[in-house]
Amino acid sequence: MKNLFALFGSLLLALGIILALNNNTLFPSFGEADLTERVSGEYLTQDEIDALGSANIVTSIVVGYRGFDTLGEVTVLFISSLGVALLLGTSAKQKRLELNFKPNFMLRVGSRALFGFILLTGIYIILHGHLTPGGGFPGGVMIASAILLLYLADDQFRAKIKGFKILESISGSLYVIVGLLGMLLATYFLQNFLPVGTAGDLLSAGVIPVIYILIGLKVGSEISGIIDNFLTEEEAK
Amino acid sequence: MFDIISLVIGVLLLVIAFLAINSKKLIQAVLFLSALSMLSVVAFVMMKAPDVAITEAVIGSGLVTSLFVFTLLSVRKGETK
Amino acid sequence: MSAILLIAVPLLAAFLSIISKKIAPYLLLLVGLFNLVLLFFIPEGFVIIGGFSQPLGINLLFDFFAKIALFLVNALVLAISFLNIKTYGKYSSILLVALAGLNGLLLTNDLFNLFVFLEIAGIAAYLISTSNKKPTHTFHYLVLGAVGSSLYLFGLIILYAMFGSLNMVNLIEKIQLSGNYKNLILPFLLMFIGLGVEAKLLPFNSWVKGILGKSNTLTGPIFASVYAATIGFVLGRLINNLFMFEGSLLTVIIVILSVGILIGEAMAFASTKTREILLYSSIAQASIIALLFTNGIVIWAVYLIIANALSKLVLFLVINKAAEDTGSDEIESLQGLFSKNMLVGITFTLASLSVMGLPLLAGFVIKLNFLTELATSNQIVLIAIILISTLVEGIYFVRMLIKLWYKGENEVSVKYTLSFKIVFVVIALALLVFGTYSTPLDKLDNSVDTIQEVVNNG
Amino acid sequence: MIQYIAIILFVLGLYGLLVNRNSIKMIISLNIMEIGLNLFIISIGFVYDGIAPIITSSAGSGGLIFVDPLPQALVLTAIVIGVGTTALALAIAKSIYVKHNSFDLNEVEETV
Repeated sequence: MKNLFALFGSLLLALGIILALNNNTLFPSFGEADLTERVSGEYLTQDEIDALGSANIVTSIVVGYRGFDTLGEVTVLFISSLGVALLLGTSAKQKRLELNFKPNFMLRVGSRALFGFILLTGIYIILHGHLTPGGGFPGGVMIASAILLLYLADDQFRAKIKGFKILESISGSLYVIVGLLGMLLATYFLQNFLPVGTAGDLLSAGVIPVIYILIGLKVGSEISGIIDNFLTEEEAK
Repeated sequence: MFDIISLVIGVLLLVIAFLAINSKKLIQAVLFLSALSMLSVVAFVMMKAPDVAITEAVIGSGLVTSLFVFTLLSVRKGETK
Repeated sequence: MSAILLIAVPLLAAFLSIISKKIAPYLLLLVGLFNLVLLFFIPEGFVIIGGFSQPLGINLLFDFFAKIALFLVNALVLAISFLNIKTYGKYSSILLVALAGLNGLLLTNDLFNLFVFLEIAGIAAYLISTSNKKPTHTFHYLVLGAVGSSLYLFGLIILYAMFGSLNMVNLIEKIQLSGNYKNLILPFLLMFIGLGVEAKLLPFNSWVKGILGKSNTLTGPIFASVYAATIGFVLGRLINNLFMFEGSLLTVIIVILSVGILIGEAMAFASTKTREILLYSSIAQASIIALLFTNGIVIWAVYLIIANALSKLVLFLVINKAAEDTGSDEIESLQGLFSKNMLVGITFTLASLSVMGLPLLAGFVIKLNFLTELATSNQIVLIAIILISTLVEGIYFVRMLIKLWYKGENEVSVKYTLSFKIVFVVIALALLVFGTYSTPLDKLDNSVDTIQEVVNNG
Repeated sequence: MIQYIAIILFVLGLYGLLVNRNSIKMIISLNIMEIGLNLFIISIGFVYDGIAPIITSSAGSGGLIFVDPLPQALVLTAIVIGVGTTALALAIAKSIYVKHNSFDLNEVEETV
């Protein structure tokens, strides 16, 4: 009864929001957004595309115009992986979580083979982030999921977490340092200081691919760390 | 055409969301969440957002689901002991 | 020197600090000191990031308002981390990220960037609260925080759909041109409620009891003074420049805030635990601050934030240290706490009297001034509410102080180290000095300008 | 259409938070809320007949209608932040389980 009441109330809230948005004269109705009245209209002009040199406009916004957000986003992942390690990895002695099934030989070898392919796909997605959909975040998670595959296929496997920590730390620091370099070599924090090239080439968009590679490495190592923390447990006493 | 597909996907989204919230077993709820995320990927593709679709497919329905499952797995083991 | 370093340097230090756990605490102190020194050398104005002009890219706004706030927050974080460096060393990396997030919140001029920093500061806060060792309360806090930031994001997206910009200054110009306030009620309400979670305002502040009621010498001061002050400043900036509540929305907000004040004071009055008294009092104070901002009394709200942050720092440190040593925070079991620690007792008394607003202390000057400003704008009801709350505050604080000063049957022995005492004395002196000699405060009054003026001056 | 569905999804997430006291279910509700919000953000940038904001030919962007790229960038950020929150919430839920041997917050609060 209480649940039904809550459901009814929530749906009423949704109705209220929808009605408020419908009566809102300034709110564009679905599918009729006018880009010329928004900032994004300017992102799509030829001058701006040439200035950044990235064929994927979403990438040029994520890493270029709103690169500072992305730095914050990386920080969110960083701190949550830090927190997961703090909460789940309290004691020094950690062992693998036992799986309910015993992986056989074929599974082990097959997953090793697949590991390479997934890793390559991840790297491809990161490198082509400024040309095609994708980029550092999905690419980094793909790399991490390749490592996850190894974890699932082999119940003895444990990645070298210390190495991940160092990789995470270095790539994160390099991101900030790239930003500071922009301040030194150009004028502003995170400003592009490399030649831009023409939009559409692999070697274009200046500093954007560099940042995406750093993000990919950082996200990959952070997510791997989180996965490791979830798949290990304290040594039974 | 767009409207018909969006109607079908929309209804499916709502039904699955409702099932995910109200299902009794936790593992079922997690799987419904994964399906919901996958359906939202279709919606993202329809609304011409390939970047978001890739990210949501990899992160939302892949990584998050596995994290949920791992949490449940580690706990199941404790129950049997 | 650019204000961006205030965010970039703590982040860099945080990324580096995970390699070696031993250097992390020292990095934290170093960065805190660096930020404080740096603040003297930064020129005021807009800080461009990535070389993109005003509405295209993200930029920061370093004005006088932000300067005061940054000084306060960085100094407080430095003091708190200095006091807790031995016991809570493993939280140093998280504190570094929290520092970056808080500085970002105070500096940013972009609504979505504000959301990102809100999440950074929020996640850091959830993690800091795990040092209470009460995971259920942390979980409760996390859920409420996530809902709050989602609501905030919802509101800002509606604003973006309406005006096509996320830049605060640009958005204010466009909103002023549009002129129709009715359209803005929904997004503003969503954003206000969303921020209200962190700001301890009424609908979603149930987390406060769990987190602050079980706090320790790290979480107590961090939440009650650092986070409260930061969110107060952010809320003030948004209320004053962006929201500009009008009509029926204004009435709703004022009623919510007044109810928040009264409930907070009533709960504090009814409680017998020292920490709960303090936390309910800080809920009431947060509502008073938001109320002042909605009435356009910016400068005295800023002073109230500062005075409140300083006195709450002392109060929570004293009580949490005592609670840690004795294992209880009931007033009864802490009876006679100050009979051995005269110095601590005097500073505690001064801080709590300043919160109440007694003459000779900073709290009095502030309260007197904002009450006169409210009187000039004929807000009789609000004056009555604040006076009632002052009265209730007076009763429960005096009741608590008497118990804490007079010896009970049980011997209470709590040792405060020298570093604690130094911080206490400095803050108590500051409260006394600004209470008796308030001319510099009046002078500053004129130099705090809002974004409004930046917009108008182009 | 999808816009309304997105708002209802967001509210369904809130409903889930209200009626569920199981920590895992609450995290699932949070995720449903996030998905709804993300769909809403993308939907405000959609333009009928628009194409994805990626320049494929060397001719550039002249004469083509694109959908709004900015909301897409915002959603990318929001998704990653959501994962961070979810991972942390799951870790906290697990530590609640380790401490109290239950995911149900009602049971946990009784035993405290």
